[in-house]
Amino acid sequence: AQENKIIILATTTSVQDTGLLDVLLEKFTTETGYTVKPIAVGTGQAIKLGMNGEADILWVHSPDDEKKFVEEGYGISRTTFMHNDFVLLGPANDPAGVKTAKSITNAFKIISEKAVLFVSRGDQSGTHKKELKIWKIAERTPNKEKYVEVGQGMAATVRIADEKQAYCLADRSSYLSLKKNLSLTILFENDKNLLNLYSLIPVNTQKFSKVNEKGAKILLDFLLSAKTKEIVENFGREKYGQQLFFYDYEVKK
Amino acid sequence: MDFIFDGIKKAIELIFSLDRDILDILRVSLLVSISATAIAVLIGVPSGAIIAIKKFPLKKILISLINTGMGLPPVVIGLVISLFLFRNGPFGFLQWLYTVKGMILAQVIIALPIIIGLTVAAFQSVDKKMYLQIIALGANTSQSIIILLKEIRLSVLAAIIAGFGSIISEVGAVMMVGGNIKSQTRVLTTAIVLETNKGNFDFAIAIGLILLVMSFIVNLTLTYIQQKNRRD
Amino acid sequence: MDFIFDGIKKAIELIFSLDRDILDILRVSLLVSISATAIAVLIGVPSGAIIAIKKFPLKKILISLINTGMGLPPVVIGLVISLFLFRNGPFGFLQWLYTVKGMILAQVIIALPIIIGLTVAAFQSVDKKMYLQIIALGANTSQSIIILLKEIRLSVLAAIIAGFGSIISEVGAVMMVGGNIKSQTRVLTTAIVLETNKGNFDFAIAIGLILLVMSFIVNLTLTYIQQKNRRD
Amino acid sequence: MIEINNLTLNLSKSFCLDIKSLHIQDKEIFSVIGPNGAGKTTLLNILSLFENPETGRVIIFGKDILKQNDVLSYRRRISYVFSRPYLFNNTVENNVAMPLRLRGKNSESKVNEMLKLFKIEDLKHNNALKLSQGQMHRVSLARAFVSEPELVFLDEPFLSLERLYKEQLMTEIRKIIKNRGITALFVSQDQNEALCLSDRIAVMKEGKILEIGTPEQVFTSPSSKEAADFIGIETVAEGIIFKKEDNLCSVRVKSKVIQVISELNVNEEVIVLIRPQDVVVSKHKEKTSARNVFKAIIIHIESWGLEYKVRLDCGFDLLAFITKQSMKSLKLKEKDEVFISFKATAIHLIKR
Amino acid sequence: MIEINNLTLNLSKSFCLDIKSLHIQDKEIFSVIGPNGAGKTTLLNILSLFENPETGRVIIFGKDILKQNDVLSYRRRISYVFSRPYLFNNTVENNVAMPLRLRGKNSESKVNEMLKLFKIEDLKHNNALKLSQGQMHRVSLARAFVSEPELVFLDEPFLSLERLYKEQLMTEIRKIIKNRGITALFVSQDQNEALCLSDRIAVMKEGKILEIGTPEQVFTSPSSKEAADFIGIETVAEGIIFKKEDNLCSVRVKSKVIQVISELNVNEEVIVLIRPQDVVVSKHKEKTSARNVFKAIIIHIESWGLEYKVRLDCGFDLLAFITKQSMKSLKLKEKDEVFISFKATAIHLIKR
Ligand SMILES: Nc1ncnc2c1ncn2[C@@H]1O[C@H](COP(=O)(O)OP(=O)(O)OP(=O)(O)O)[C@@H](O)[C@H]1O
Ligand SMILES: Nc1ncnc2c1ncn2[C@@H]1O[C@H](COP(=O)(O)OP(=O)(O)OP(=O)(O)O)[C@@H](O)[C@H]1O
Ligand SMILES: [Mg+2]
Ligand SMILES: [Mg+2]
Repeated sequence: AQENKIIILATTTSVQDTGLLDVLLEKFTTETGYTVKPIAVGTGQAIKLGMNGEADILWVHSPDDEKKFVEEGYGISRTTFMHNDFVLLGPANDPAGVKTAKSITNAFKIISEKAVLFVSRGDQSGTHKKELKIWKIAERTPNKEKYVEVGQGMAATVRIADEKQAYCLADRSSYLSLKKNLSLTILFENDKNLLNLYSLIPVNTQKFSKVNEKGAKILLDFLLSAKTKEIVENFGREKYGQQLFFYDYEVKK
Repeated sequence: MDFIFDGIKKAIELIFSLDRDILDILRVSLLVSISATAIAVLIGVPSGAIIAIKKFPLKKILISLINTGMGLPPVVIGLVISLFLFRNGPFGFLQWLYTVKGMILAQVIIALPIIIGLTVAAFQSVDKKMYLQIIALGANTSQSIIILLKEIRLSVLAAIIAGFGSIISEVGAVMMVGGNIKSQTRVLTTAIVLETNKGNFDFAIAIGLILLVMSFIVNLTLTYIQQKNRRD
Repeated sequence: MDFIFDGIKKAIELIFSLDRDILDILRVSLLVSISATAIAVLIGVPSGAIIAIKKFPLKKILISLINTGMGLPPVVIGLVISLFLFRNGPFGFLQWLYTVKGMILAQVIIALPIIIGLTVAAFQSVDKKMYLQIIALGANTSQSIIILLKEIRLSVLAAIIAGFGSIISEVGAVMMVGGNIKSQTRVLTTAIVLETNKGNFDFAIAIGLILLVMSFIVNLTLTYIQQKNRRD
Repeated sequence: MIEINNLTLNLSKSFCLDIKSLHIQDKEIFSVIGPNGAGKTTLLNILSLFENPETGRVIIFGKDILKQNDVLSYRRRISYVFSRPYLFNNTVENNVAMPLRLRGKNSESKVNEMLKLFKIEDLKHNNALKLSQGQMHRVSLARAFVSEPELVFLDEPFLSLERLYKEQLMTEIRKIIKNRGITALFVSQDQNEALCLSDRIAVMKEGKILEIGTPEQVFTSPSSKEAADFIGIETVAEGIIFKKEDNLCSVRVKSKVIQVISELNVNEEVIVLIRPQDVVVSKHKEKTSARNVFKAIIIHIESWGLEYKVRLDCGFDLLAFITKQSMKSLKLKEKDEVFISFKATAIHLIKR
Repeated sequence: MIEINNLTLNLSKSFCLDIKSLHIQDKEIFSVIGPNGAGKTTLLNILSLFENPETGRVIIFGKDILKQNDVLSYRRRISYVFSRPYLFNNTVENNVAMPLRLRGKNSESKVNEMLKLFKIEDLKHNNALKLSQGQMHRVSLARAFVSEPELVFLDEPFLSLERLYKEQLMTEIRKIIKNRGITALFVSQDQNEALCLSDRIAVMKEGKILEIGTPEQVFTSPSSKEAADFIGIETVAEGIIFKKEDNLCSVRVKSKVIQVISELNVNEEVIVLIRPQDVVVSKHKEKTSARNVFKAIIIHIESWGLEYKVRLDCGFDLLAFITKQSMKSLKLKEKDEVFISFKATAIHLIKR
């Protein structure tokens, strides 16, 4: 049988929107001759594609879902290989006063108490899951009247928060790329609960015979290599003046 | 395949559960699509009639532009309308962004070229001699449009049906201008996108089915009006 | 507002830069939209004509269903087609998912109800007596369709223009079925969504403008064919 | 009422309308007759502003209609019956009421009057598109007269009507037009229709007007062979019915009395038509069933196609066609005194 | 060729077509005449399968057309000229060629032949929608005959044609139909057209057939007053031209010779039409310009509306209308011997 040269990568829009994916995949294709079809969709949808055997490998950022996915046998392994972080955005005048919060959980508590507008993605994405988790840790429920669930991607959510002069949680890379048209600023950052971890999960061939196991392995190897590390660590410096993603995987020499 | 059967099951469940969320979505959808269709028809049909009837320079170019408007990507319309309605945009003071009003505006703009373009074609298809007969009887412009409308009801209703179809199925612009805000501006199409993104394919199909049933009822009514008393 | 001027500037830059990415997008867009329109016309116009001409039971219901099809949300179509084309789905063996073929299929399905529905209306608007004259002259069904087509070219072209418009502007289904893969299945509309998501509004508008220009050229041609030799 | 001067319109390589001068009086019934493609319909289209002439002036209601702005109010003063009228997908009644509704002055009684006149009362509630040809034409005539226009253009209005009704209708329409003081421009290829209806007639061919005159002038002495060929020739005289017994009318024509079978009433003014074919010329007065026998003087003899056309004076001008053989055997020559006879049943009377 | 039995169709409250029996022979020219709304067009619509009757059998080409499946090949053997024909947005030439193209056998020469016959060669390249009424009608006639149908249905085909051409065309069409062996069903409200064209005539009114017969039968002895009123009455006799001098033809009718002005040629078979109005009855033979004087016996006298209808035998059957006054003064009664005369120019000949 002919070797399947096509790899389906199910990923999330946030990975695609920064442009990192394009850079990596171009390199991958020229090196290996494999064609990758990156399907950038919502986190939930990406995982669903994996659960149906419609993707060969996942690149997502929703740790709880990922663990469940691997536990249930849909994924072979889960490798958390890079991260960036989330930031809390809000109006520059910070009506709730979260700038001085001690932690992100504290900031969320303040938001809930001061009953300021908060815009949530509300789409079961990695970011949304993260937000829900923080609410949980903070032991608060958002103020119903002031909680706006938009059910859209990061860019739209930030945009709406900006228009409504509301608070919202966003990943840093999205914020940086949208920053030029925004009046919102970062009001809180750098908390351990704000880490945004990206993992790679090859889909289990045992469950789905049509999965391109070999291709997935090659792509996984490529993404977990020194070359990738270098690209990731340099990505975005030119455009945004800072590093967007931090590579965590210990590359073997 | 199973998704489709699951979808049907879920759709029935959803409707009979009288889930508040679903009811909200249905309410907003009906409000937006019916108002937008009504406004687009009230503006589009008379304009189309006048463009078809009157002679003026650059008429063909204008018709081409309108026809091009049928191919305006909703996302672009959504984007441009948003730019105008942004708080700092020229019409920010209206405070229409992320409201039902803004969504209706977007839908009207999307449906207008379709309704105008097809109405122009409908009026232009009228036998010239029928038109001459009408004005020979002493009709002024608006009277002749009304008389012609009765005679070509069939094609004008087709234009309206197509306009309604584009409105009810459109997602890009309402998503952008409305914001898909739960209980406020979430409509059937944006809910479908959301559920799809969440990976809830069966749920997405269920909402799709609800949309189709709603649109089928509207269309059945329009189609019966259209096909009634056909000239044959 | 500035976005719009920036968009225009950027659009001009983009086109003259002959950027590979943009050229790829243009190529795929043209390929998909023109093939889809052609296929939808070849299937839709004859079917519409036959539905309009023939008498059969439940004709009104069928027409209502077709009209409802004009309001099929592209996302639902995209989703359902994806479910069918998934490699584990019933038509997975075709390997059409995330390919241009799949996108054309989706577009054809979206445009068909519009083209069929409007063609039915166009043929039904024909004066019954003209049709009787044609068959009195000895035309068989396909001959009479061809003769009628010439006589009602104007409204059938309006149907085609509307179909093309829905195809060129559609994003939900191509996004889902095509996957918006760079250089392969990325088209103008999906690129606009991507750029909007990236916050590059000017870029999004620039691509939108390119799309409009392309669609204007196609429409100008179609409109001139439509308006040429009008019966007046 | 209508003054047309130097009107030209080039419609195609082969056809150019070119009317030097045509003046129609107020309250006149004017007919334009001519063969197919003569330009009759084109003329009406220009007068109702559906066609734009290249040059020319057309003065109607005192204004140059080609230059006026208020086309609507002009159109509301006229009615134009197309040769192929369009009816609307509605009842006959509503079709007829349409011009009134458009002018914002509906009147059921006027509509009913028209329905009656055109014998379509019974079809009142029928769909106008489901009528026979002739019925449709009646609806369109009713629709044209209901709005009480000042000026009507009629393009072949009687074409699809049955003969008997047509003859009756022409008299009725003439009456309406005259009573209401309407000016009418009537177009037909049928010279008999024109004769019955009109005060004056123009003969048109290939876009040009060949003849204009009263029916008498046009029918008895057409100035061109073309016109004569088209119209045929008859004796046309004016008279009045002064006595009537059992439908045998005595009609005074100038100094003579002729007897005619007719249903018209005493004291009606009439046009008397006598076909030259029906006039018998003899040398002596004889006893026949022909009730009209007069002494006459031959004024002029002229070869006319297969026969001779003999112009006689028998108190009024009269034409007779006589075969060459008869001519020879009777040895007729100009200034001869002869007897002419024609039957009371062979004469056609038209009410004025 | 056509056998219609018990055909009924209820079109509206006020109209129901009801034809008990109508048989049309192969190669016959059959006319249906009748007033507006008689159901003439409806009959043709049923025969061309555009209208579905409620009951009845219609056998054409040996099959019951109401039950056959192959409608297309039936339609390709017939031609139907609508009273309001539709032309297509194309040249006259292409319009005429259409039936041939549809049958896959285009022939330029056939098209040209038709264009010539209907005098529209000059309009060949004109757009058919930019023609005058009469020109359009000619195109539709050309289009009907070009495909060499076996059966033609003609609905008022001569309506908008100018008189002179119409008369000429009727003779031509009769010739074509007879030469090609076509069966023709012709519909008109004009009894003269029917008379000139047809072998047999049916008179229709209110959906029913009142009379069927040869022109002689129908025109001379209609069996109902209704039919008679509609058609008018004439003497119709068959004859043959056996001599011709200078257009004065001698026509033998039974044992008699009558003299007629006509352009027809020697040896042609003709129908002789004499209007009862034109026949002069006198007690003695007299010298007049009337060339036809015969001794006759009065067979029957009958009051006929305003006059008397007198049936005479002068070698052939002849009708005369005589005023009541003449009747009195001449003291006519049945079996009287009289002289009748009519002018050579007052007779109409139709070629068979
Ligand atoms: N729209 C047009 N474009 C070009 N030529 C035309 C147009 N309409 C009419 N004609 C030509 O002009 C001439 C006059 O046409 P018109 O209709 O005035 O004739 P008409 O006298 O009314 O004849 P008919 O008795 O047949 O109705 C004809 O030769 C016709 O072919
Ligand atoms: N589609 C229809 N539905 C209902 N009634 C109809 C329809 N078509 C015709 N009629 C009626 O049937 C009768 C016969 O119509 P038809 O057209 O056969 O008459 P016709 O003899 O051809 O008359 P004309 O000489 O006026 O053309 C008329 O009274 C007419 O009103
Ligand atoms: Mg005309
Ligand atoms: Mg008829």
